[in-house]
Amino acid sequence: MSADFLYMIEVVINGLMAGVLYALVALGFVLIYKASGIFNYAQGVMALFGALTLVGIMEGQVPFAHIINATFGTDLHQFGWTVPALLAILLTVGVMILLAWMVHTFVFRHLVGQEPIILFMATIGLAYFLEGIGDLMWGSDIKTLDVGIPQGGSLWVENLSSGLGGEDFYGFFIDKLDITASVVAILLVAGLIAFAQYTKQGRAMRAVADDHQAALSVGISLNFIWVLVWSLAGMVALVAGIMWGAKSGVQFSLSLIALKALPVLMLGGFTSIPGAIVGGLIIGVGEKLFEYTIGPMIGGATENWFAYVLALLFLVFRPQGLFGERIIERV
Amino acid sequence: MLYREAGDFKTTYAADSQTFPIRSDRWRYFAVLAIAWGVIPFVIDDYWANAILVPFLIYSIAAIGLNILTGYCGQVSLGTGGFMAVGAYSVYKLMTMFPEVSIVVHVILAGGITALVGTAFGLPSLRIKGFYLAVATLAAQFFLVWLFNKVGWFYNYSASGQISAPERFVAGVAVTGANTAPWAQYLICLAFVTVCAIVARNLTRGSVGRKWMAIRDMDIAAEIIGVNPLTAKLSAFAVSSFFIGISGALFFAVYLGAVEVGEAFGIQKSFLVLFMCIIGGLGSIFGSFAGAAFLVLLPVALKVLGVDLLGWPSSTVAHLQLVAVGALIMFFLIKEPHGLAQLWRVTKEKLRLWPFPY
Amino acid sequence: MKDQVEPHVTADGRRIGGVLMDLRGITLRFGGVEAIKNISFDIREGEIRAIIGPNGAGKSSMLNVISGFYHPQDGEVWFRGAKRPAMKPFQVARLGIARTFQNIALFDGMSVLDNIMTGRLTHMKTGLLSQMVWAGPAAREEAENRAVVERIIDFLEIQAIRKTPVGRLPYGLKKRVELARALAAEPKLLLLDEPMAGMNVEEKEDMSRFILDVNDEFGTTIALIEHDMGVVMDLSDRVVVMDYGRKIGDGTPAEIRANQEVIDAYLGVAHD
Amino acid sequence: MSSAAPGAAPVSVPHLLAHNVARHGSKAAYREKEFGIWQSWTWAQAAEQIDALALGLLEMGAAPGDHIAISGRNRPALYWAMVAAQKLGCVPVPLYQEAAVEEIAYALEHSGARFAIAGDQEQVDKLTEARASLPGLERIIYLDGRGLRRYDHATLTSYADVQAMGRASGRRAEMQARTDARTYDDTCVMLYTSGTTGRPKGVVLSNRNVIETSKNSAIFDSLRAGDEVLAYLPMAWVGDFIFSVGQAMWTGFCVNCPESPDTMLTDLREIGPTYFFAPPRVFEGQLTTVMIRMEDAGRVKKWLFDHYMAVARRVGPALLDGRPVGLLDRLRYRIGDLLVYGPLKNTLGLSRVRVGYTAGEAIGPEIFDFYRSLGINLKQLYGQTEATVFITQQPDGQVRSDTVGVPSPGVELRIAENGEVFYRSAGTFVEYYKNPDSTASTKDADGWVATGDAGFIEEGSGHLRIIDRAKDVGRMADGAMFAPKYVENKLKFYPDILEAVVFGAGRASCVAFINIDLTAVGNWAERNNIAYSSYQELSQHPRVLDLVAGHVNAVNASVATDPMLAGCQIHRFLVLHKELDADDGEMTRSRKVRRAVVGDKFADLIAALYGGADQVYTETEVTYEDGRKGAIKATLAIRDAVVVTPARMAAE
Repeated sequence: MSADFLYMIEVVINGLMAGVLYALVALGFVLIYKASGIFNYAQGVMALFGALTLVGIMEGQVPFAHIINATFGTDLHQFGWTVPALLAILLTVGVMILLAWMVHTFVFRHLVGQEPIILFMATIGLAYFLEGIGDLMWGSDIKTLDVGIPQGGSLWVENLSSGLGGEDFYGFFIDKLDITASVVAILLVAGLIAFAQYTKQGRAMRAVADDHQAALSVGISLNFIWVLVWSLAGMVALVAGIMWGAKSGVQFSLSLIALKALPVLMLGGFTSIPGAIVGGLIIGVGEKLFEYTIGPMIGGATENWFAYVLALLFLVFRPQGLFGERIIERV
Repeated sequence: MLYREAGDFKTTYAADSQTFPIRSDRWRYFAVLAIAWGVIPFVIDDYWANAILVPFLIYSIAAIGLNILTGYCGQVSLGTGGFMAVGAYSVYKLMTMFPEVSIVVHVILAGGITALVGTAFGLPSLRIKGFYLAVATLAAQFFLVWLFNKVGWFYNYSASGQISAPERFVAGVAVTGANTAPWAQYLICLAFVTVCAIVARNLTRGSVGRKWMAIRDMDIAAEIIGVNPLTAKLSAFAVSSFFIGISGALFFAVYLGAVEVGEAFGIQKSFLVLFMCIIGGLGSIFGSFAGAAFLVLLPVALKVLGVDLLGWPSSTVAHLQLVAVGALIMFFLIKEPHGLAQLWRVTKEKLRLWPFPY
Repeated sequence: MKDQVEPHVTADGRRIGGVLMDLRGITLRFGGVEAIKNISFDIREGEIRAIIGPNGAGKSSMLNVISGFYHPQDGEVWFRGAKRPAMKPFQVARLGIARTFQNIALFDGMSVLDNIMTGRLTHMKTGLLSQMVWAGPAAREEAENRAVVERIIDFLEIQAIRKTPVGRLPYGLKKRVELARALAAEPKLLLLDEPMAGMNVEEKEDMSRFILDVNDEFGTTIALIEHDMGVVMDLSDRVVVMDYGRKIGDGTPAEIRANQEVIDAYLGVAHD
Repeated sequence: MSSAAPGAAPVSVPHLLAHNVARHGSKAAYREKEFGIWQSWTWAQAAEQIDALALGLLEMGAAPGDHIAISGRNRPALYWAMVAAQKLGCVPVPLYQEAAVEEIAYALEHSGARFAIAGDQEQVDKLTEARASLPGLERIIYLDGRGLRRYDHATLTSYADVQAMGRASGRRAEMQARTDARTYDDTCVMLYTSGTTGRPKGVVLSNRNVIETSKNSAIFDSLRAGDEVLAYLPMAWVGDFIFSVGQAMWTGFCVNCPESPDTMLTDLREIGPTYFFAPPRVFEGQLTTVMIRMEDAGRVKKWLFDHYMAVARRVGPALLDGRPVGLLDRLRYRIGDLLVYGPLKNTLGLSRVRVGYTAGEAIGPEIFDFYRSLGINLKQLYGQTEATVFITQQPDGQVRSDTVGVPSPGVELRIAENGEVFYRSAGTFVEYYKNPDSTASTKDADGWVATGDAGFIEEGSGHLRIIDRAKDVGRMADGAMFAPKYVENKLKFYPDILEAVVFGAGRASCVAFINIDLTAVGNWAERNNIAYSSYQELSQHPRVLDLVAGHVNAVNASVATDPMLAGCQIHRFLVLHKELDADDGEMTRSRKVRRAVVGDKFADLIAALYGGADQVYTETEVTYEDGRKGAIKATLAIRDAVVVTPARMAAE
């Protein structure tokens, strides 16, 4: 097998890895959208916020240190302790649940029944708000996040695969982190599906997704469900945040990368979990391949827009997405 | 309470459908124009021009543009930043290619070019609706920014990758370039704002505007009563982009002078203008001004409060600003989805009915 | 089998002209479902033509076919002596076919006046540029069309709510405004989709009066859908009865009343 | 184009028209809210329209002396019709548009009208129906063709067609000749008095009557071109004829016609008339709605309103009459004007009113003062058709709620020993058409006319005070004076009470029927959460009865203060279960109570009132709007009122 082709494959594999993370964020969107019809632009920022909080807690940072210091002339920064990763994650999950509750109670409960586009804009507002809060609490400097996920190229894969090609091929370079990420992601999806299928809340959640009124009439509390999905979305975001954070540091760009989930959704359709996954993979692979093949010719950095243009073109020809079903318009 | 309408009756349809049917409103409008043109130019200083008035005017044009698309025609766009960039780079190319032609012409042409680009990116709106479209417009945003970054021709292969506006004159007065007087900057922007606002009003009051609004309120019904969605939506995209292009051109040539596309016209810009429309009021020209004023003044106010008074680090204040803006957006969408303009309308109604409650 | 009636003048002195619209063997399917099964009938100039039938009989689908919103798989639509090719709804509207909607489709963001003005859009020609300038052609056109609209407002007696946002109107008035919007287009064929739906007796009487007056004053041809048989019978010149997508009757109210199949359909006799 | 030499003294309305064309040709003469805007006609345009119509009528064979009936809501075209008729030497006969067919039939038959000009389908229908019995009516000319397209046009012509015919006609000279032939003593208009009793009478008014009165009254209040009036009162009523035709023609001010009755208030607000007339019930209604709307106002507004209205009541009238007022009060009033009165007048559409009149009924003092205190120059006048309106009116600066003012310019007053008021003036009517007997019985040889009202001239001020209809002023069993109207008016001053009818002639004591005002009482009930399903139920609710009883007692107290009338206090009363209604013949078209009719119709109730029962069952026939008849049954509670003995009053 020719090296080029093999490198191509490596690109694809890396693309798949990236795609998994897109899918992860997209998953958060789908959860909320299905249950409440809200298109949560803030999902990406939630990932950032989750990651920031996690780092903050682990390193025992004093929240809102800047303001406090500025107002009271103090010089606090650290509590002086560090929190073990696992405990920190649990705490952060708690924070995300609290956040979910607040978001629902203070914002979206008052917007029930509004047009989708209004809700969408509200989530943009939420995104700004969270980003600001995140920075205020933990400071906006880039942080490294280490929850003990193995990093660096996986020799095992490298050695295993190096045999495939000639001497000018040194085997696939795949980051362990990506592998972990994929595994976690797959587990998470499986978990979610199980949750949706086999638990009472899960079934309630699906009932709501199908038909609000019907769900209400069988005595399901919408408010509870909505808080629930926001919490789930929050956790998914957290996981995504951890992965991205571990990969490329916790910083604002994280929320921008998460934006990629939008085109992913437009491919996959807003209502289908498999759609989100497949879409994620397509985008991941697509943009890597495009950058690898066409990129050099047109000055590179095409990941910035490839996903969006792809989604755009795709939509023009299939407005309801990959898995969405056709809508018959009535008068 | 301030209104005295008895005896203010209309004998022609023209008079009945004029922009300010109530006499006192008409006077207030003329007063504002008089001050804007006759007083401010003489008192304006560098701080007011650069910190408040010029950005306010330029953003007003952008907000009007986006409001036409989103507020009147119901098509949400997150590509404003990208379109402003088109305006900026068009004017830059024109200025450098045809130095002898008047900058005014260039700015207008820049608007025209942006209109073309906008129309092209508007085509999908025929197939996709709502936030599908919103997300699709992100493609324009990212692609355009990337384009101006990568393709040297646009920034004349300058080493920095930046573009900077050469000095240009209107009636012998420098309006772009390093040594432009504040009042000159202000006046040229004011001129464009005045014209744009009037044009926008004219477009939204007549048949074109009604087509847009019909599409916005119920596109199927609109089509069945004879509105061609293609022309309606594309014209909205074209007009909207035209205004946004002009604002982009002014933003670069008159206000900043030198621009790096990523930071000047990034996605943040798109949101900023969108927020201006939401806070100011979708579907209202006045709202566009109100929103622009609000979001231009907010940072200034926060800075004065946070940095100057409380002595907080400016980065913290910047974050605080994010929080404030985000919170405000959510607040307005919950409390008053039609923004400041609606608040104004309601107050006005109350004043007209005074002392009665209804 | 269509009864050939020559142009004539009705007992109450209205002119009924030749065939305005002719529907030939219309069949409409959604996926597997046949909403309309090979239906043919015609509509003559100046008449009030009713399409009735129990709910789900395919009346609305039929109206949507006429207004070009649905495209039938089989059959031809002939309008003013020419076969109408498959068109977009807005093109149909420009041919002079206007309609109202069963569940009101007004533009809630606009005032009553603006809503009715939208009915004039097919008559307003000035381009973008002259609109920008306003003064001149655009302003003139606006005033001329406003004058037309004001006469309709006067005709339907809605002067008092001229500047009210339609959102605030009660149901009955909304229906009337919608009628006004359709009239503003000065249509050759006016389609009314359940004009009386959800109205109390008094409102129904008003609406019937307006429908008759419209047909009378402007000589507008009207095709209307109703499931409430009573109203229709006094209103219309000829009636088509649909049931389960089939045409089970076509003729004058008198004939329809006598038609056994129709009676069964309405008494809900079991279908084999 | 009508060319009466502008110099010559005008001897007819058409001449005045010619003058206006000459003097204010391009000023607005008529406006009508139609199709969303105020369609306007200058004097020149109006003249052209009138000529066209006149010529058309001429072509249709209108002969001098013909009567031309006109019925419809106030519209410029119908005012033009009157003038057009006069141009041809015909006599315009405006009819009440809501008159019943038989009333119309009578007027047509009595006047022998050959032509009728109708506003719309409704009027045409009534005229056609009436016409069945009178071949005299040759043609009906209609203004608004809505719904008439398929009527038999054998005797039906559209206004526009007549004008077209006229514009085409070449007989302009002939028309002009007829116009020029008008003299000062020719008939100008014939108006049917609604007549509180018996058949309506056709009052013949000459050009002299109309022009002289218009001139005097215009000078009295310095009316001038540029003033604006809103023409919304029945065209058949003499007041409207004088304001919208006589004075308008004399001064050249502009007549504005509302779009429809239900947009009248909006239109009033838009036009903002400078010269305004309304019967008390209109002002009453407005005040009631103001109060109701203010009920729902926020606490701050409410406070502002109450506070500054108090100021206004104290200071306003004085300011209006130019009496001295302290600087501080002036200041307070200015502020009040900025915060309350100004906006209030504006929303009511009265901010431009320079001269406002009310008449026809006595107006409640607090209502009257309310408008005065706002700074609206509202005045009272006393008049009647036979006098071409003006008998007495209040000069600026001497305005009071309890008098009707001093004799109008050119009017002589005389009080007969039985207290009846007589007058003589240039406005005194010519005769009752085809009714010499009534003419004789009303107007004596030297031109004195009996008003049929009892009253007296106040010492000092010289103002006339009206007590009651002369024939209603009776004696009670003990010979004491019985003036029911006097008491009724006092009762009706309470917003809660719409109508009151007092009986007691030849009896030992007085009793009363009361009509509650549904708006006012209904709102009161709402605020005191009293549930009710019908007018009838509300009218009999105990707490409503208490409310009314309170008013009755108060009135008794005030009546008792005047020894001459102390006997008229109400001993017992009941609240009627239905509103008195013109359709049931209980009132006249101008909403004056037909005492006799009511007396007969509700004889059983009167019996019960005197019988001492504390409740009575009754069945009453009513006529619905569509003309169907029905009966309503009810059991009415009867209450005793507190009667004050003058002696005790004196003792206090």
